[in-house]
Amino acid sequence: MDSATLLQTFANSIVAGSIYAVIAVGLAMAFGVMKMANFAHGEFFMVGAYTVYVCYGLMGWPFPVAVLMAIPVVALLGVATERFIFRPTRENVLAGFMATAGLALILQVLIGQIWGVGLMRSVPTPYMGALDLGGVRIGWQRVLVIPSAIAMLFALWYFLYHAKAGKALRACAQDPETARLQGININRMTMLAMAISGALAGLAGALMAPIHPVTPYMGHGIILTAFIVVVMGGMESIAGAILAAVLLGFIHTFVTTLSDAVTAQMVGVACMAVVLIVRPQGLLGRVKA
Amino acid sequence: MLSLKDVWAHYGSVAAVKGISVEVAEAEIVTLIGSNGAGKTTTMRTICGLHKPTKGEILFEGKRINGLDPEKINALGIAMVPEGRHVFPQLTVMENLEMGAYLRKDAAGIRRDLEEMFTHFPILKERHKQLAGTMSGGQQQMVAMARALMSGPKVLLLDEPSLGLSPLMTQQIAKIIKKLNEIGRTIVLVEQNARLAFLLAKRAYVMEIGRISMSGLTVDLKDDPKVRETYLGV
Amino acid sequence: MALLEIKGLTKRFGGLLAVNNVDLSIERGEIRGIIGPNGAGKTTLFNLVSGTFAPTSGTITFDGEVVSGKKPSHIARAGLVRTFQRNALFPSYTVLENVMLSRHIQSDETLLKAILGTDRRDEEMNRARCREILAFLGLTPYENDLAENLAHGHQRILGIANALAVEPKLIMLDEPVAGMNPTETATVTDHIRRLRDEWNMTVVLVEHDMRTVMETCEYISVINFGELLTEGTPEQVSANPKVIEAYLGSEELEI
Amino acid sequence: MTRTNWTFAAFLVLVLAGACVAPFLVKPYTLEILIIFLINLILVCSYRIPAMTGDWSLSHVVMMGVGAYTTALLSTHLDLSILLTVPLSAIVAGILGYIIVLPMIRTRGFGFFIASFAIGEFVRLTWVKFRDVFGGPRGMIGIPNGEIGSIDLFFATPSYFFMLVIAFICLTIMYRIDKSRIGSTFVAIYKDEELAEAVGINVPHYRALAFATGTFFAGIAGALLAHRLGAVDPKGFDINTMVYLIIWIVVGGSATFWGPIVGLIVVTFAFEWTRPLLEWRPLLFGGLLIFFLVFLPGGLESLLAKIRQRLVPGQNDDAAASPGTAGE
Repeated sequence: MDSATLLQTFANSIVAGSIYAVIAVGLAMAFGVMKMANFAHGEFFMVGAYTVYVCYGLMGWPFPVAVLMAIPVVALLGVATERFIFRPTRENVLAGFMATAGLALILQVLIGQIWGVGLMRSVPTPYMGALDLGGVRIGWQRVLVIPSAIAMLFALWYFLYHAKAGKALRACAQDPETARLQGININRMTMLAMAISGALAGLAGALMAPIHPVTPYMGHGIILTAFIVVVMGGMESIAGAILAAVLLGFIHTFVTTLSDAVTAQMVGVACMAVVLIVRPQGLLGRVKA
Repeated sequence: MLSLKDVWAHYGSVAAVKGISVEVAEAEIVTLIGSNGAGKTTTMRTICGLHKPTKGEILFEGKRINGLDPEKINALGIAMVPEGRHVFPQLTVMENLEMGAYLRKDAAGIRRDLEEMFTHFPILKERHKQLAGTMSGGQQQMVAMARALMSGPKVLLLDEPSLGLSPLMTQQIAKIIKKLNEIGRTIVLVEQNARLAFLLAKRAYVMEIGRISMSGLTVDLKDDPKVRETYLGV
Repeated sequence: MALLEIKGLTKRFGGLLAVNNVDLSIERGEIRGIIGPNGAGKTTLFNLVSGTFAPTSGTITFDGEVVSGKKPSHIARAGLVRTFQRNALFPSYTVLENVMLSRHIQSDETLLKAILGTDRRDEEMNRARCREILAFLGLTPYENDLAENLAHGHQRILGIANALAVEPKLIMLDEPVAGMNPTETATVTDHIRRLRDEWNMTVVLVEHDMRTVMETCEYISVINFGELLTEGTPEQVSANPKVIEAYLGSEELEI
Repeated sequence: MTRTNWTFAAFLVLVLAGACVAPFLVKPYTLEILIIFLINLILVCSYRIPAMTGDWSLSHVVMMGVGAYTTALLSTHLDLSILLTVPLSAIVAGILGYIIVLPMIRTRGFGFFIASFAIGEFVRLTWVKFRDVFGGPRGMIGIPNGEIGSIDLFFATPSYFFMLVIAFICLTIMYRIDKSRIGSTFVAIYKDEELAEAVGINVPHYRALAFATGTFFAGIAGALLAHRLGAVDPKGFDINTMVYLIIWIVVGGSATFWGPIVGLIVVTFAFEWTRPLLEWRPLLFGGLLIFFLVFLPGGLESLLAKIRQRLVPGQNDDAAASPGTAGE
């Protein structure tokens, strides 16, 4: 690998890692608060991308507005999922997870039937041109992903560590029963967690819409990646998810460059399997006493 | 102020509390003692709403509270320090205290109460940035008590505050409980350490396998051989 | 050599020393009580001996074999079987089926035998033995009832029956009379004594309820703060000021 | 024999008789569906074996694929007879199942589910990756339909009877396992793992055994499918197919041997009946999955049990070994 390719791959890894982080953090948060494992998280991402496709691609709104539109749309979807799937199956992680597999099917069909199946919906690139770093060229659209992801993660961190509701959310994740004793309403918290989780997935999808083929089935690849990241990081650990996302971003991108995409996927899956076997609680996860 | 009337509580088909009646007056410490498995903790969980009673009535300031969710009961003015403390381990001491005041909106009042907590528990001021999970058992007990007090409760429920603590730490916690009562707090204390409970409380209820076997003033119960028997079996 | 020999047993959870350097020696045919106040480390000790936890250090020798760090199923096969504090039973099976299931290691089963249907040849013998166990514990009238429909007291006795089905040399009972009324408690203590007297079993009783322990055991070990506080006969133990302090709190406590 | 046993035997004879005359009464298209149904029958019943211990996996369809690919390789390269490819594929799937479950055994419940997803994906991706051996993303074609003596299984009717015989044998064996001591041991592990360990049951060993037995039969289903379709490709064994397998089990329930079968029958009917809905169909089945998990977590069999209980008071239904109860 020559130095130009190395730099290029390095840059691509960071882009991939940022987007994985945003997706996985949402998944980890929902799991952390009330053990909500969302199989349709990839479809949430897809809905975010379609929001941009519809608002920006079809209706011609400004791109940033279209991206921001993904927040209420997918957050609402998250809230509905909590209310109608996760809450009735709260006692059982597996049942909720399987039920959201049903939700994934529903969303794929709905979106596919309304905006077309099988066609790759291409969203016109809003920001043309590329950033040139001594021979390494990264499209502005990709460059944009990095600060956006950092901004989102920072906003989430600020919310969790400085807002009262964010602290309550963490309290819920650590000890739901005791949280109730402090007057914290668990149902409201789980709803909030799913809203944030959805908003993050939606934003990630919205940002990726111009650089990723938009299809009803684009969630498939995402969900596997997201679970690999979350399991490697330690299911409930947000910091772990970010660390694992960056790691996997590098692994995926480098293996893809050196070999091919299938091998990259296999290596990713193998990494997750190794972590599950050697350290089932994940890289930054804690063992519960 | 708080009264339990013929309260029953079950786990599945097993009755853990079998029709107990308890009265708590304002500004007093009432203790519930008895050996492990007597139903003390279940009683506490039933009062604060974590466990729903199957029969009977729980009145707080004349209002029925049985069946309400714990967050509602907390809002009415009953705060609980659960058995085993249950601090939020990954939250700092300060954040734990903030969670205690979760439902309060009066910023000034919260600040005043926070200062009061720091005078009762000076160590918490010193360590307010530390993660609660990394503190010692006795310090965690203080965090849990201060957290409960931060909601400005009318009644404080303390479940086994001396559990697993060294005698020295137990004594320190006991002093704080006494002080809290002296400034007018109403406290329901569940203890396995009978001598500690007798020292603190004016009145006591002795529980045995889900029932109240004895009750009265602690000065009378203190030397009753029957109390000793429930504990030591001789 | 004693049947169960525990030396320097220590278990640390993070910074917490749950069990600290405990030595215990239990002879064949003994009924031994292990007591201590809530949170003293009894349950951890119990879980170490039964193999649920691996000790941080120290050894457990049972019947000449070092079993510390072995899996619970291995220890059960060696002849040391435990019961549970909770009502552990196989729900949606009858009482007799529960005991038959627990007799798993006494039965001869392979996948091939299962498919050919010859794995039930020893069934009649097993069934007869299980009925014997149920009769011994007075559960015969309920043998066809579903386990989860039994009264609490009977569920706890079924827990003992399930353990006996393994044909243990030593049975460790974890709070066998928890939540029982005095009549039921008396029945269970009677069963425990007969287990030793008639079936020559060694019994270890972990209890917080002093009365039961005092009435049933000849020798008692007291645990407090994860350490062995004292050992002795019921009279010695109940008169020991250190034990009284552990249970009732310190006399010197001043506020 | 008791009276219920006689009723059951009579019912079984009736079903078998029906199955024997069916190919002469139905349309060719329906016969094809019946053939696939028989294959799915083996698959859905095999899923229940590890589920008896509480292990729900997401790799079962991939293990079926292992059987299918083994058959594809054996019959195209070595030209082996269908009577050899089917058992050999089952053995390969069984052994591979035993190997992959060993690392997974450390996880339980949801962790097991996700771990099986990852390991299954790994196996599936090897087919995509190694083009020379497995044909890459387009898979392998030209798998013979098989012959027995001079009977060509290309024709639907003999193929149907062949599948019927294999399915009957497999279901009989699985039924016997279900009713055997080992079956009870599996369920004991699910009901109370801690107690099972305490009475001397080597839990990891039995979980691995259950898993490998399940993948063995999944391998048979895969081998039959490969012969019938004449082609295999990695997409056919992906997570989407897996979700349908889960729908069968969730709709039927998994507490008894019959639950998954009921689920398969009902969903197959629903699937054929809703054919006019075309691409909208997955929406319906997604909704069905959610509906059952939320409102009827024990599946249809729990409903039947409830009805039976109402009609015959005093009888107790089995506690459903459904995802609604399989905890961590």
